[in-house]
Amino acid sequence: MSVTSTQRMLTGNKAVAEAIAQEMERDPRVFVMGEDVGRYGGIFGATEGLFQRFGGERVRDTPISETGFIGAAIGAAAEGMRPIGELMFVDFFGVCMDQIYNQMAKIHYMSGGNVRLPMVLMTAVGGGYSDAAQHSQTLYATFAHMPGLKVVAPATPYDLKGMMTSAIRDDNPVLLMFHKQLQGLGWMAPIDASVGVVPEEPYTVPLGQAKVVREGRDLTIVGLQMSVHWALTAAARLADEGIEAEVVDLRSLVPLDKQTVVNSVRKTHRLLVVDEDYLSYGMTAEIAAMVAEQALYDLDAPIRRLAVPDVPIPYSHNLEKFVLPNPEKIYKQAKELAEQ
Amino acid sequence: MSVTSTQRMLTGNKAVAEAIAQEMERDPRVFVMGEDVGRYGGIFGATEGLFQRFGGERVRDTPISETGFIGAAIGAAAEGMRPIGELMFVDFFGVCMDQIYNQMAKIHYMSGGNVRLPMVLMTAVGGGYSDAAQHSQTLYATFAHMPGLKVVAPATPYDLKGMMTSAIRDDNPVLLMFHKQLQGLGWMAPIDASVGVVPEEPYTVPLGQAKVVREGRDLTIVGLQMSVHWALTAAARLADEGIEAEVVDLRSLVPLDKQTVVNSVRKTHRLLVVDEDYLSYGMTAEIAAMVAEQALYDLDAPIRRLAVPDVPIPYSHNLEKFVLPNPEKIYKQAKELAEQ
Amino acid sequence: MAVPADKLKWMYETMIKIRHYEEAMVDAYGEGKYPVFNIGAGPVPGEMHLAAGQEPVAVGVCAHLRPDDTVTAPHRPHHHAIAKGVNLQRMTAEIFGKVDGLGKGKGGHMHLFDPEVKFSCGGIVAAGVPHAVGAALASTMQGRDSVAVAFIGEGAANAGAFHESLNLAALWKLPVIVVIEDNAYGISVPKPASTAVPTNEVRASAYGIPGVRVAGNDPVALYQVAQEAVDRARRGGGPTLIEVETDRYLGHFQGDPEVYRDKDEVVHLRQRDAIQAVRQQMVADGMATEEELQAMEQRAYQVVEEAYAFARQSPNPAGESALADVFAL
Amino acid sequence: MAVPADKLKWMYETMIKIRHYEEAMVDAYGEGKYPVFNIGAGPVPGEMHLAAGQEPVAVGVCAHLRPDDTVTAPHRPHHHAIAKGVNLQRMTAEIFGKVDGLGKGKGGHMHLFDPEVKFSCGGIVAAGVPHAVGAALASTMQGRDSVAVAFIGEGAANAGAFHESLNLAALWKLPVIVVIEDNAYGISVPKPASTAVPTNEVRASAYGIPGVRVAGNDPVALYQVAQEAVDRARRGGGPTLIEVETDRYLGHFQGDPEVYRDKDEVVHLRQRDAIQAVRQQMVADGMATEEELQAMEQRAYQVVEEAYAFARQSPNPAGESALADVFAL
Ligand SMILES: Cc1ncc(C[n+]2csc(CCOP(=O)(O)OP(=O)(O)O)c2C)c(N)n1
Ligand SMILES: Cc1ncc(C[n+]2csc(CCOP(=O)(O)OP(=O)(O)O)c2C)c(N)n1
Ligand SMILES: [Mg+2]
Ligand SMILES: [Mg+2]
Repeated sequence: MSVTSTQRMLTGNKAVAEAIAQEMERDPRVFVMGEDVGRYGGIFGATEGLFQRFGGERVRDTPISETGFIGAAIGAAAEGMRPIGELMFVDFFGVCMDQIYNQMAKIHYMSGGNVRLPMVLMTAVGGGYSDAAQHSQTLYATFAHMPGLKVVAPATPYDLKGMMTSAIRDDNPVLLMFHKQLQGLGWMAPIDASVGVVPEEPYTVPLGQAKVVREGRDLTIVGLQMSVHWALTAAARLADEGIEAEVVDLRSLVPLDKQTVVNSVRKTHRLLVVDEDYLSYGMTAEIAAMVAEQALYDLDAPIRRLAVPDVPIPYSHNLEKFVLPNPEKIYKQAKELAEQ
Repeated sequence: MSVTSTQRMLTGNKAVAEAIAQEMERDPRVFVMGEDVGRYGGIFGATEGLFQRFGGERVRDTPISETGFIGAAIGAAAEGMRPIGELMFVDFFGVCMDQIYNQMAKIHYMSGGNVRLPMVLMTAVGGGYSDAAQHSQTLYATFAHMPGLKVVAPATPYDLKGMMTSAIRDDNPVLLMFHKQLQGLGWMAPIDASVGVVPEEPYTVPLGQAKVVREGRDLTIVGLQMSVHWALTAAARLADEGIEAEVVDLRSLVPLDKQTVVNSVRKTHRLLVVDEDYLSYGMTAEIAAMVAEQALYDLDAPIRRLAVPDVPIPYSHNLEKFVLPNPEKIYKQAKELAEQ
Repeated sequence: MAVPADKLKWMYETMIKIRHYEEAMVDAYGEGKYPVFNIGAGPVPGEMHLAAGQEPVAVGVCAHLRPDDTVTAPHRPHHHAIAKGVNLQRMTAEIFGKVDGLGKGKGGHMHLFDPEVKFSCGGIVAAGVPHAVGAALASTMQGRDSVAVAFIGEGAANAGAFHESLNLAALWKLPVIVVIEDNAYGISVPKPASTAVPTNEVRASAYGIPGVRVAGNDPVALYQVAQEAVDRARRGGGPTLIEVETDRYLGHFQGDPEVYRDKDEVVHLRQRDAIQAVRQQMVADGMATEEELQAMEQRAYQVVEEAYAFARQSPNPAGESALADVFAL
Repeated sequence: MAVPADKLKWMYETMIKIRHYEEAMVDAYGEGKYPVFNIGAGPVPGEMHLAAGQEPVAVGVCAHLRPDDTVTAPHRPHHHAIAKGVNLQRMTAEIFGKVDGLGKGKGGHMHLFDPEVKFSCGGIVAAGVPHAVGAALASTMQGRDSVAVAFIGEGAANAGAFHESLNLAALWKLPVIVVIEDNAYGISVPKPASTAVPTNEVRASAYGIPGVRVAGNDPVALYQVAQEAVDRARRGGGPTLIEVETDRYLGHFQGDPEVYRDKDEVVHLRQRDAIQAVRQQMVADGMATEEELQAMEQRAYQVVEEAYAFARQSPNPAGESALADVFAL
């Protein structure tokens, strides 16, 4: 993508906040609730500037009562509002999973479609900065496993804004995960991927479409959020050695765009799935199983999976590095796979 | 298995209760907490007779405070007790998942192995009797996805007793799921599989070993709890038509006995995975992916998965029947697969 | 006794309707389940939590509510639904799992949603309380004066969701009324074995809001207490916590062996049956003649019978329809 | 002032130790993180919640505790850990992510476990309260007289786990003391924006247990209140809820821009610094000479310095060791 100097660059967090601001401007039913979303602007900056612009009625700091305020968002959505709740870290889901999963995700179905819950739950995911076992998870598959929620995880500022806009306008509950490292915050290690071109005018990016972010013929690497960026780094190195990896950014876990993945595998005949979530019973398993069902005979080698090896995220830098995927590990797996 | 008249037959619930009683007898540190586990004997009979025998100190009815009492079990386990908590229906996990997942499952790891939590959380899973979206799930993969917990789901009275005994004696937190239909309760449709031979003396069945419950050469069917019994019914019908299905009862999700599954697939070259949990990002995906990694070239046909098709469990009999696997559906899939 | 005649008549007729509904459900639920009780069999499968005896709670509060006020109810929801004016035919069809049900047969008895009168309920203890808070928040943000009532059992007052919701409602001074139905048990567990205080209205002080206890399963006393609470909420005066002593005549669910209580207990409870008491009072006060009362009873019975008839004749949903309604299009 | 001299000296020395520990941590944490603050860099990466200013809470309570009493602490745990007697060298090594750490580098600053003195903490708000209840239950069932103390912030008193735990503790009359550290903020949210009542000790009445508020960040007043609570718990008299007004001198975590409070606020708070007040009091009362005090200070500093030195020299764990300790063998 060539970037001219007239294009506007935003960090991930500003892209999210801009989407929310524009939708709040456009639709008085949209409002935000969560811990420290007000004056603080959200621990991960997702509500930066909103309190100053819209005031405390529509940008509400809450008590540390996730069941209470996410449940309240559900109640408000059922009455015609379009709330956005923030669960500060996805790791806190366990104190409010009943509201997320038994209520938010199921009420539409249980009501036979009579009740709509147009709401967004946004939450921060991801590790890599030694925040340890209770603050570093992605838990992608935990939410994707249970039906009734759209679950999306954009990897670029452009997609963050566009998918947040889509999520707010969607009549279904959407869980939007933003990755801490992709928010472009002043206090995280700066990475290029956390800044990107974001048009000022509102736009939508559909929920449920994967994207080929790099074309290649030798193998397919499927990932989400950080693993896409790691894969791109690995792919650049592989290219130097003559191996052309195709990289697919899933963007959305539910709905899952199987076709884009299958098409890519049909072209490259080799598949590596990379995930920052736990390995077993996770996203890598679903993608691998789906391909083994739909494109088994197109495979020229066994599918490979690279993810956190079924341990809680450890604190120490060395330990965390050992368990998280990274470009180096992807490169190694991809190279072996391509040469298999 | 031939049953002589001298063998003792027990229902699933009595097998569980007997294991607990014998361990309470043997070890004063063992005690039980949960809603209605006292005089009532547990809604699914897992604590039948225990209150009468051991009294209210060791068989404690609790308030409807799952976070409170499961958290208290953790605190007590850390101080040398060996608590058994009951979460009445697995569907209620969302009100206490933080204690289950961020605490119970992770404390041993976060403490570098210095704190042990020898405790069991038992819970009822499964549908098929119109208890609808909030009382009919199995959620196998939800718990199996996140590291730090042993997750087991026995399918026979024999295994229920033996695996409960192992779970109580294990120094790790174990989530033991019993299936409502396999408890042999007076108020559920009676099924043969809910009654079985159970020796009176205490014995253990290891956690983490799958079992080939029927040998066959033409395809492998892998399942858990009810899906094993459905598969056996389907296998009998297939046998009438000359198709010999091998049926593998996983028994344990974590640790997962990959070898038994892979060995079976190496023998039969065809795999059907059946699950009463949701399809996507579930157990069927993990088994399929694992086989696609480890035994891809042994497969003579694409792997098939049969599970709840990503909808909440509906109430009405017709609807629930449509979404749950059953012997008929397994028969159909297996037959197609064998003839593929 | 300051209940206006039309209200009291409405309360009486509604209580009759509820009682008849629940008694008819005992029979309907029992169909096809015996001789050996099988919970999954018959025209009404699954769990069944009935509210016979608890009618006063529903009518004493709902007498003050408008269609635009919200009610969230727990797993034992029929009395609230009826008192809130839920479409009885579609509700019954839902309980029978039929296509004309409120949820096309997907929800069932514990999951009834009637957005027309802003009623919902659910199977997870205390989970409806935050929904009521959210409804009240929406009402406030939309500049309406609708209120929201969350009904829960006394067992639910020990769940974390109760605490979080009351704090939030009080903090934001929202028009919420939480009504605790103290029927003395949470399934088999008697209140003193679950609750550290004898009565739950004292818990209001943890949120700086008014808390009131209504004893004796008395719809008239509750009517007055609820009036004040609803008026305060509508005026912007914030939440109220009410605990009502009430009586569960039947098991926790149908099929409950009730090993945890004496059979005499219910016989005793039935002696203070509020329906009979209100009837006698109305006659004594000359508020209604025997004929009028019989006409009301007749009407109530008929509405219930029609609802059951409607439910029975409605078709079963086609299996494939299970796949629809996961997402709104 | 009824604090025995040896206790007051212990409190003073421990407060000095804590303060020095936290101030040294400001520096250690800052190493390698600037010029552009990078949370993941340096010898102490990740979030860092320091307790400078909150020393009185830890020492006022822990002065009454024995090694066999249990303490559960929240995400801001150093002061409690130090006051409870956690192995400071291994604690510091853990915070530096080293092999000699309490958790071999797996836990980190928010997840410190020292079973020797029954200390634990965790990163999920209010999650430690039920653990304290369980520890107290174990103590009771084992026929011991150990007590359990759960420390939480005032923000945590709005979490469901708080309510469920207090009800359970009160119901079972367990030896639990819940101590709320009211430092006026939950991250950026001031207490009046999160809590429907001005002070949380009133919430004790929701559980029928004693509730006491200690104002002014005063370790001596707290000492007395805690004494009563611990004695009651040991005697089998059940739980107590204590809220202590205290002061957070630093940001919520290191790197907090603190946009939500006036810079003057902390300057003002520091004027009532309890450490200085206790020191002056001891001198005024002739309880300790200047030399003695300096010796105590010296000792405290040295212990802290040794802990940091130990942590720094301890090796980093090998990457593969991440795979161990998921399950006990
Ligand atoms: C979170 C949760 N825990 C447990 C249950 C199981 N359960 C259903 S009803 C009930 C008892 C409820 O008691 P109470 O609140 O007093 O209501 P009542 O049944 O007496 O009307 C229990 C424990 C549940 N549905 N949800
Ligand atoms: C369940 C949960 N929700 C939110 C958070 C994020 N969080 C960490 S500390 C904190 C504020 C805690 O405030 P308080 O209890 O007053 O303690 P303090 O930080 O003031 O010591 C929050 C919201 C968390 N860790 N856990
Ligand atoms: Mg009750
Ligand atoms: Mg605080």
